[in-house]
Amino acid sequence: MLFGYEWDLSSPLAFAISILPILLTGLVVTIQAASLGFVLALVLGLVWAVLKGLPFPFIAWPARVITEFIRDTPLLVQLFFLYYVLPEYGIVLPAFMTGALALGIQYSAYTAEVYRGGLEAVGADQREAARALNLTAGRTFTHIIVPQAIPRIVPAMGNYLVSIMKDVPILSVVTVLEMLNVAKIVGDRTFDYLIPLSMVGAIYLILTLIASGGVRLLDTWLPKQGIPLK
Amino acid sequence: MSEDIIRFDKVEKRFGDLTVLNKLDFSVKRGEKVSIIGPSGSGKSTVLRILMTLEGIDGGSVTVDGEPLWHENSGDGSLKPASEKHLRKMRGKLGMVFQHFNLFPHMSVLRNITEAPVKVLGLSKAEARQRGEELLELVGLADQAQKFPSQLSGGQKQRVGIARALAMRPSILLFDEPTSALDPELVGEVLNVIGKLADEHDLTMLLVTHEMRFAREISDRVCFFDRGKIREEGTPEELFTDPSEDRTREFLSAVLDQ
Amino acid sequence: MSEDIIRFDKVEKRFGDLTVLNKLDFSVKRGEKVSIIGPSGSGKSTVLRILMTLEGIDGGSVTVDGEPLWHENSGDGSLKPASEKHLRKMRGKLGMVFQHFNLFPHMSVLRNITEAPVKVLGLSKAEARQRGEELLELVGLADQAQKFPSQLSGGQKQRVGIARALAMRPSILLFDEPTSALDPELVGEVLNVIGKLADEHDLTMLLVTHEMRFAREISDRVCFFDRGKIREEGTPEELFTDPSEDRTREFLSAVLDQ
Amino acid sequence: ATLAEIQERGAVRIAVANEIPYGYVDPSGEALGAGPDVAKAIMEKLGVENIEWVTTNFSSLIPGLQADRFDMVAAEMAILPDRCQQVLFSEPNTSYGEGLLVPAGNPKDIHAYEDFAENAELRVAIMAGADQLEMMQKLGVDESRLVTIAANADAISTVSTGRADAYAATSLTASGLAGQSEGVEVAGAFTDPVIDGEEVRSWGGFTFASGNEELRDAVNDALAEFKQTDEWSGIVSGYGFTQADIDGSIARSTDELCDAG
Amino acid sequence: MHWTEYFGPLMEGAWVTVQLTVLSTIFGATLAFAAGIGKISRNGAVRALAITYIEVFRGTSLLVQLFWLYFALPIAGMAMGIDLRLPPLVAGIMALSLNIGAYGAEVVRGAIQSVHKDQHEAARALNFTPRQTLWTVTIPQAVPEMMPSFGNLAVQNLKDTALVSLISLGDLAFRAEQIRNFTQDSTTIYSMLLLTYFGMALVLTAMMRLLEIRVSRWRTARS
Ligand SMILES: Nc1ncnc2c1ncn2[C@@H]1O[C@H](COP(=O)(O)OP(=O)(O)OP(=O)(O)O)[C@@H](O)[C@H]1O
Ligand SMILES: Nc1ncnc2c1ncn2[C@@H]1O[C@H](COP(=O)(O)OP(=O)(O)OP(=O)(O)O)[C@@H](O)[C@H]1O
Ligand SMILES: [Mg+2]
Ligand SMILES: [Mg+2]
Repeated sequence: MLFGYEWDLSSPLAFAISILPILLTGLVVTIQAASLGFVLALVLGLVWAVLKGLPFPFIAWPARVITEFIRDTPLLVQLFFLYYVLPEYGIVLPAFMTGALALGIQYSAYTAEVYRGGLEAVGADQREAARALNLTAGRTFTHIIVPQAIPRIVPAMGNYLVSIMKDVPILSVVTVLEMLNVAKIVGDRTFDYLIPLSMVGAIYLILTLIASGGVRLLDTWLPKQGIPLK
Repeated sequence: MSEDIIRFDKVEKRFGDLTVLNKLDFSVKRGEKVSIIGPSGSGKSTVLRILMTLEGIDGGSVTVDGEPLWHENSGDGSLKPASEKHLRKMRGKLGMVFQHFNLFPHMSVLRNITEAPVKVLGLSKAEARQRGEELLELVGLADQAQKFPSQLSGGQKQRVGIARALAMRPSILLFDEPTSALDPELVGEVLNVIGKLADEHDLTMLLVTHEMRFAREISDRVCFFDRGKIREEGTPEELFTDPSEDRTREFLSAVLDQ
Repeated sequence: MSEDIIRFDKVEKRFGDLTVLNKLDFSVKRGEKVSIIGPSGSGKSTVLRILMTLEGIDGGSVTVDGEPLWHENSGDGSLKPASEKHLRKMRGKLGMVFQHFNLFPHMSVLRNITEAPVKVLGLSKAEARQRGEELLELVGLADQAQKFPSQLSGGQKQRVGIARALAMRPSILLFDEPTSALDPELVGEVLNVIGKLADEHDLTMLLVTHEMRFAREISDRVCFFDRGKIREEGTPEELFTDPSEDRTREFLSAVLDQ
Repeated sequence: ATLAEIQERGAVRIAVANEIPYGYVDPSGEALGAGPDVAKAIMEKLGVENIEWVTTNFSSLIPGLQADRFDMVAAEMAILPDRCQQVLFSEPNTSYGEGLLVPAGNPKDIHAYEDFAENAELRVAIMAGADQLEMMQKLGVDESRLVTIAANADAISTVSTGRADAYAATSLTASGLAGQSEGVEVAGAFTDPVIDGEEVRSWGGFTFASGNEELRDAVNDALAEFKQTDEWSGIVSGYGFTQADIDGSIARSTDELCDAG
Repeated sequence: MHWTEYFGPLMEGAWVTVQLTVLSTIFGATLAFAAGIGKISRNGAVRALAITYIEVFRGTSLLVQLFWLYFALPIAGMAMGIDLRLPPLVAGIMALSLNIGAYGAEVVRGAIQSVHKDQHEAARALNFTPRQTLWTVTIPQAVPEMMPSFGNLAVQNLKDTALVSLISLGDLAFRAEQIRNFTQDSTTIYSMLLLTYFGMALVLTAMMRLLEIRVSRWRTARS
């Protein structure tokens, strides 16, 4: 029994059906962790992108080193670091929060690049035209640059959302009861890992196929709205 | 002298080691239509870009409408580098039409034209809209207001570019090769619009172009640029039919041959 | 009749809705040098591409060297669509020189020429190398064997392209505007090589070109294509000096004017 | 591998789960603990010279045996009916009671497993795959208040940071962990849980893949002999097992334990 | 234990990580070529196989794949009467290779398709077979295109090796966990761990960059 659901070991099919609700409970946690991590990555990535683009080397340069460091070290180790080291300095976050934070930090290094690429893809000619029309720097950024950068950014961000979702199982090592951990516990108790783990794989496959389909749709839909992607 | 709306005094401009403008002296009178011709790399675009404050200068001074462009008077009577505020005020006197149109692809044609009047001049949406529609009428695109730039031909885009610049009611309009990115059959419609503006408005116009016949038709004066200096200038008659410099003759014969 | 090395019989070719070849009848005799001229989009390249089996056909039949090109005899005497094996056999009779040279950028000049003889004809490396060096001699590039395409001028590249095609010892050589991607000063060296080939070899040559003077010099016959059909053909004398069709005259006057 | 294969190779693969004092590997690679030390003596008797020690998560022990990743487990895994269906157990090597690891000072004043059933505010950590889960379930502790950790050593951080209010483990595990950190201690005045009318006591033995009765029997014979010696009682008491634990270890047979429940 | 004593076990683990990275990158690259070429094959069955492989391994989480190979596959094998009990090292290398191979396959396919159509036509006119065209004309030109992406994948792969510690393979992360379990000295041990991975990634990036330069020189070799 787990989360109040009993399992039925009478046949593989009955077992699979009986543990589906349990796995879906884990799926909810997976989706929550992915969403929270994604939002963090979006915000923190923007911060990095801005810092890296500042004309002050003593800010831009450390930002570059830090993002490179984040990018080159494993999520698993970053997660351990946050989970076990932060408390030594008095910061105790629940496992779920620590996990989402680790995801957010890891992926912020990637989203920072997406922002930078998206903003740089809006050519100098657009800035010059805005200058010639006497628009202020702030207005140029918010009304001319950002609206053109967003459609370039959105599909790439969508792909990272899918990636984050696939990295959530790593949070199981710090006791987050996401889908893989739930399947593993079911396995630990029934000594049957084949069915729960295969089901997790299948659910992931379905999710990511749908999500990548969505991103692809966006890729074709945006240009049709008169918003050029390149 | 007081009639000069634009004055370049010994203006220098360098890009790294390259000196692009070399102590350039150059002036334009109010209401004058001036064409700038010259070989590639001679600094023609740079002159316009300095006026539009897209590039700074490295020496000398530029005066627009009696006021220094890249400097402003500090309290004690001396000059100090222009503040953003001063630049914004000066930019209000100028409009620019770009070679590659530089329309905003995410805005409709009408919004391309009304955005700056609303946000910069503080016009109401209705006023800006009315002004925009009049201008679209002027450039012959009244029926294209709701389209997006990507749905227009090059010639149409450039006419929108002209309307957009005019919507800010500049006293000086700058054109940087407005037809050279167009297919040959689309050049005419844009030149027509520019010609009409030249005839009917007292706008000061500064036009960089390779369309010699057109330059001859509409200009009060033609300046031949070469290596960051004015090599020769004069009325179209003088310059095209009887250039005094060999360099000018050489350039004209190469260009008119094509 | 039996002398025809190439025969198009009522060949049709469509791209979607567009009919590019419209029941084309066309033939070339063994050893003949034929130039194809005509306006853009008239189907000139398509004829060559069908022969080189880069495009299929939608109707009619093409015969090369007495054998159907896009069909082969099935056991019971009827024709069936050509198999890859049949196409490979037929392709062995033809060579092609492309407008944009299409050299392999990652291979040296010599390897560009020897690769196919070794891999396809099964020549030994030494034989292929010898053949390659002879051909480089022929096109005047004996000293460039070890260079890479990116280190050559356009004219040199095209001469390598010709040597590469010749290395396969085709009986028919196809040229699709071999000089139109070249700077004017490089055209001559390529035309020289083609002219030399035409004079000294009994190769059948089919040449799409806009170089009228050259077509006139080397061709036994010139065909004027218009909208997927041969509008007029004849000896260069007849066609260039006294075309019978208005369309031909019009085209020639437009082209020769330039 | 079968006994014959092991003897021929002269090497056996034995797994531990990094639990002090039952079975663990110190950073130099030396296996220590009540299980490994006894296993070393037994293997010597069986004429097997080399032992390859494998460290793994507790919850990977049974799958690892089943997947033939090692021949034997020396983790003092408790002999439970469910497990007997999956793997073979030797006769008990040790027996041990329960304990609780709590933050220093025991701020929540916890003294028994039953406290978690009664006080809905408390969260208790257990290790993935360990028997305490079953105990908690039988005591009626709600699953939402269980924090499942992957390894024993994570308990210190989990408890001292307040991610859980206590860690439920055997008494020896709890005291071993308490010795490693200032931030935690063993809950004093601990009352052993009573489940199905009986005070909980666990019996730990060596574990083998099902089908490998031959090896199990050989180990059983050697173990029975070794348990008679002072060397054996020296080993287990050296790791903190009490006389009650030692006496308890011969009070039950594996057959009884497997059939119970 | 003094922190300098951590170096010994950490370096042992780092060596395992290096082996894992190198082996799985090599196997992964092989798989990437097979699947990338398979995906554009004319043979429908080959194409379907390649697409299935790519979608399954890109579409699921690496950790799920790893656990599946380690925990579930033996049980599946038992049900079928085959011995599929992979040692952790094999399971680890397999999971990593299969995963990176699926991502690499898209890179290979993209690079192959980026080779200009003119090149295929020239090859056709010279009567190369499709296979000869692939190996002598297309792939040599596609490889330099792939290199930057492969560099990123290799670093990704290095990071992913940390996951094998969860199936008790004694890699760098596993050794660090072992020491931490013993000493509870999280700050030191994890800082050392992060820095070691960072250093390894920098070396790997530098090596891939060198390889990239070599390979692109071979493309447009200037004698
Ligand atoms: N941002 C820049 N950085 C470096 N060099 C520049 C820059 N902008 C212009 N230049 C150089 O300055 C010189 C003058 O440029 P400018 O664009 O004014 O020439 P132009 O007369 O407009 O030529 P064209 O007819 O080709 O447009 C050229 O040599 C150009 O390469
Ligand atoms: N792959 C294709 N798909 C669609 N249309 C094509 C394709 N190839 C050629 N066409 C069309 O077929 C027509 C004939 O093309 P073709 O290349 O034979 O003309 P051409 O006589 O060689 O012209 P040019 O002098 O411009 O090379 C053109 O309208 C062209 O746009
Ligand atoms: Mg210019
Ligand atoms: Mg053509």
